[in-house]
Amino acid sequence: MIARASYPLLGLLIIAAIWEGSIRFFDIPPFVLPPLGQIAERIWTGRSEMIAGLSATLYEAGTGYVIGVAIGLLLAIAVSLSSLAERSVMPLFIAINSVPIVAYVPVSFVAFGLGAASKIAMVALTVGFTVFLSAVQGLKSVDPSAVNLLRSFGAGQMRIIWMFSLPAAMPIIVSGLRVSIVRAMIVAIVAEMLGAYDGLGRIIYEATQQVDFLRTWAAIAVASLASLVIYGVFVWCDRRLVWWK
Amino acid sequence: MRTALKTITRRTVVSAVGAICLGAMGSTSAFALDQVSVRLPWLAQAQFAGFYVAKAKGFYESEGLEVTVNPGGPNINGETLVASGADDFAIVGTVDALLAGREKGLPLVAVAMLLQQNPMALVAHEDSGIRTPADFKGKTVSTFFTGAQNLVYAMIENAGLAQEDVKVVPQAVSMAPFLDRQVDVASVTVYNELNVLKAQGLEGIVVINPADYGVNVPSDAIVATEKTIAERPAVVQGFINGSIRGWQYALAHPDEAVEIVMNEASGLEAPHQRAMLDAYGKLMTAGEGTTSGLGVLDMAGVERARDILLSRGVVKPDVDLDDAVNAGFWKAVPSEFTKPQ
Amino acid sequence: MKPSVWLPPLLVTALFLVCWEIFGHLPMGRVKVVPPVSAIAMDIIHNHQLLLRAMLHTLTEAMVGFAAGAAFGFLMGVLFAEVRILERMFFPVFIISQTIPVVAFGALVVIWFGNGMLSKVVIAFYLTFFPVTVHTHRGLLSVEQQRIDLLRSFAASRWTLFWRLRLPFALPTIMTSLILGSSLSLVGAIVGEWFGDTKGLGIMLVQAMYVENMVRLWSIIVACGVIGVGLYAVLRFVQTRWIWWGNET
Amino acid sequence: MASRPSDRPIIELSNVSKTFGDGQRTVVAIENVNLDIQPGEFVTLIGPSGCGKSTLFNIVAGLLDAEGSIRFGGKPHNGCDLLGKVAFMPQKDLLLPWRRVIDNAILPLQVEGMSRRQARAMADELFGEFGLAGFENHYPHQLSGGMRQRVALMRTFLFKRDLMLLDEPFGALDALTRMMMQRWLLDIWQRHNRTILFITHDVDEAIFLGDRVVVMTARPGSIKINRKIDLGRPRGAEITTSREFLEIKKELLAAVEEESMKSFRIAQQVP
Repeated sequence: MIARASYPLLGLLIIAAIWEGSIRFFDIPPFVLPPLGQIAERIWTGRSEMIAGLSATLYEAGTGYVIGVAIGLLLAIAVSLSSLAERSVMPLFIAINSVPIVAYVPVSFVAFGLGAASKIAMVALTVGFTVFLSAVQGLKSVDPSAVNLLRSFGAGQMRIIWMFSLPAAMPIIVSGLRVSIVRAMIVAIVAEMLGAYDGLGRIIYEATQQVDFLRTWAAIAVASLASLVIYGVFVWCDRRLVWWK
Repeated sequence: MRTALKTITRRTVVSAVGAICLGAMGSTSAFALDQVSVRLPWLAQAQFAGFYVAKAKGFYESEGLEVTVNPGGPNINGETLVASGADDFAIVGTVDALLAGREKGLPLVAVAMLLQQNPMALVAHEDSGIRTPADFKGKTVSTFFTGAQNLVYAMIENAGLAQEDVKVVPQAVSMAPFLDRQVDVASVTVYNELNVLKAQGLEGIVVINPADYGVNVPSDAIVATEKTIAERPAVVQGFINGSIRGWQYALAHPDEAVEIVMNEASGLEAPHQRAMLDAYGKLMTAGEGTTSGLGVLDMAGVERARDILLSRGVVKPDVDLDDAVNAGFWKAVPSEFTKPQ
Repeated sequence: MKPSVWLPPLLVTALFLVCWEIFGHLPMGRVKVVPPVSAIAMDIIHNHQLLLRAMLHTLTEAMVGFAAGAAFGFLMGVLFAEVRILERMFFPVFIISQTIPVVAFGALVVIWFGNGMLSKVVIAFYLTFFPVTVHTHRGLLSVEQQRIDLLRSFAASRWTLFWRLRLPFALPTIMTSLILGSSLSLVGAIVGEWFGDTKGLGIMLVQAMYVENMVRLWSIIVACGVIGVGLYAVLRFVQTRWIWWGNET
Repeated sequence: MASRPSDRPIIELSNVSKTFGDGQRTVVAIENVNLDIQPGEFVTLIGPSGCGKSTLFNIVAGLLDAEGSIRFGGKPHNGCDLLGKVAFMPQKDLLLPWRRVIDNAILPLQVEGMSRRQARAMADELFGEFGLAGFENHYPHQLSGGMRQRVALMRTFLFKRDLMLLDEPFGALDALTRMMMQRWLLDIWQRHNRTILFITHDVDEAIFLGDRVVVMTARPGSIKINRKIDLGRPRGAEITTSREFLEIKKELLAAVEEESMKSFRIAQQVP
């Protein structure tokens, strides 16, 4: 375990060394690139604000994630029930999905206000589509002979999906879920930067505007640490979720 | 970083060439202009017409400068860019950003002040009965938490209310919460959001101006670094001369100015830009702007801003205004440029 | 093509637009979040030149960033697949890089990469390379050991092994990541324009937001969608035409 | 157990044909297949590869529609109503990797709506007989090929239907395992009194197992030979070297080879 962890640590150390080294070597002023120690210190002194911001962002990202996953999976199942339905709606969905999510953010503000709802909607939209597309792909790539076997047992479509297709598509769906996690955080933060009452994104925006560069860096560090931890937990769960691989 | 270094090298070469030409011909040469850049606090729009006009009309060129106008955006701030040397000048929206920047070690100095009155105002629906800050008690007020909140709190205090009496919430981007009456009082900039509300046909709104309630602070400072001021004072002077002259021209020829701005950016609507320019011009010519001239660094106004920030604990008591503000350049601007036409 | 192929999606899309139009005419609040399709269409027709220019600008940024990101992502994927120690050391760093909200680094990006095209390209690049790396890496390593052993029994060199076996096997997976990356590069270009620019869809988006022009916002969304669908269609065509074997492993 | 000609056939196919594709590119997979199977019979089906054996199976299993008449239990049927009436076992074991052995076996019972507990209780008794005692709670990837195949067979047996369709169930097994499995299958079949239609391309296997061997022609597939096997039961390994066995084998091999050559030649002509 120690040996396995030591390589990524070495990688991180190299990055940190480049960071600190370039500050000294190029004489970079702290408002361009602050030393890591100062960022850590700023996180600590601003911890109550950081925790409040983080919990607001986590709430938005988490709620949006859950809603998005539910909608994405349900839609994927509905679409995969009939090839006609799939052929009919896929082009439209792909068109809606190919609009960069940031383009919807202003609309979401006007529709849902500047509170959590607009961020939840944005996160749900991103996550929903990612999950939907990976689930459709996963459901499509299952072994048709196994579907036939279940049909020969007299199983209906819903039962086949529940008993076979969904578990069989799990590895692909899970990879969609994994990608969505980090994206949920980023979307929530970017949306907050454009307008919010709370959250890390709002801290980042305000600190940037008020030239409080350490506060900006601290909020960014907290955001990416948090996503990293959640991502790690998910990867850990993933090994248990798809245990038969 | 590389770009910054490159710029510095290029700049050195250019000024060296410039110096030689200057010596040879005794005047600024058209083909050896000093290259400088200015960073705006937002995207290109009529709010910055003066700079674009100065560039288009050759006012900078006649000062020996070739100016690049770099737009801002929702996620960058000019203070850092100027301090790092990526840009030479920036327009800084609020005095507290300037003072806060200095406190954080950014060597910024204000050399001119465009707005003699803060562009932020508060609006309320007429039927809400809210007329003055004293009526805010128990209401929800939304404002920009990028500095404007200090002015709102100052207004509340001046009205004899405690901070807890009013619910102040952040505001960004959209006036929808105000229109849908989720907030009772909202903040506007008189050159943009107020016009948006008017354009949407909203009638029956009350505009509450901070200046009418003892909160009268200037805004939109032109800043440069201490280094630029010390090493290239002529460039600073030239930039201010050109900019003020540009503004003078823009205010006198608003239609032409709007057209120049519209050429610089895509997706702008002329009527809105014209309204923006008109509103901005009024703030420029308010108070000292008319009596002393465009762009005046009214020290009394800066001190008022500092006092508000001090009382709110935003800046430390030892903040030194003399370091943060250098009025000398503006005073040297030819008076025919500063007089509003 | 047979009508059974294109008719259903056409009907569904038409139905969708009709519902939107009707919805757009319903009286809802003071600010019309969803204007009728017809109003959006009029705005697009009226401003088509403006939109086209912005689209071209944004598309160029996205494409350059995409190309750079795809190339870098592919190279890193190969490197990680071939050199285990690099994978172990730097793959986590790559993951970390993706958790950073790069939009927050406006000033840094401008200081490092200037005001021009480069800074937008860098953002598009930043968002693109990671999925390509992950998929390339995964695709290259997905080849069964038996196949590798077979080729090695023919005395294949590492290079032949890569070129004749691993790469062809990985291509479908890589293609999937390119489709993903193309839409991310578009996001990158749009967000990148917020770092001080005067042209492009990202700028128009912020401007429309600033003056609360909902119709214009939707016109820009449509324009973004057109680019997105176009990129998707091109890459899908490449995929079905030249990389027809297998799909995602 | 010999066939009982007095009973009604459990399934009767007359003039069953199946064509795939539409427009110009059509393939006739099987043409005018006539086949009756009596209750309790063990019928084996052999034919050259690509002759449409699997198509025929899918039709009988109800997975495909076809032209012609199919009577099941005396009543006319078209393909798809047969779903859930025939126990079908495809070539691959198709065990679900995320289900334990026992849960894989009871899959058809659960589909029928039986509770998991009840189904497990029913399956429990069979583990000894299927040589899987002690492996109830393993996952499929922990089993050998022969064991996986037995789980799949057990799953088919638990789906108690009058007719069982086995599609080359031992095709992927090594020769020794395969022989063990064949004898074991006969044993189980006799004890459970089921009707089996069994696809193979191994002539030995076909003769050893079947009451009757049906040989199909090259594509488009139809019935070439319908040969009754009058070897006594129970059959032991020694029977495969007996004179009667070898004679039948010679006859059937000739027929199968003729058809194989035909399909090979067809394939050679295609540019």
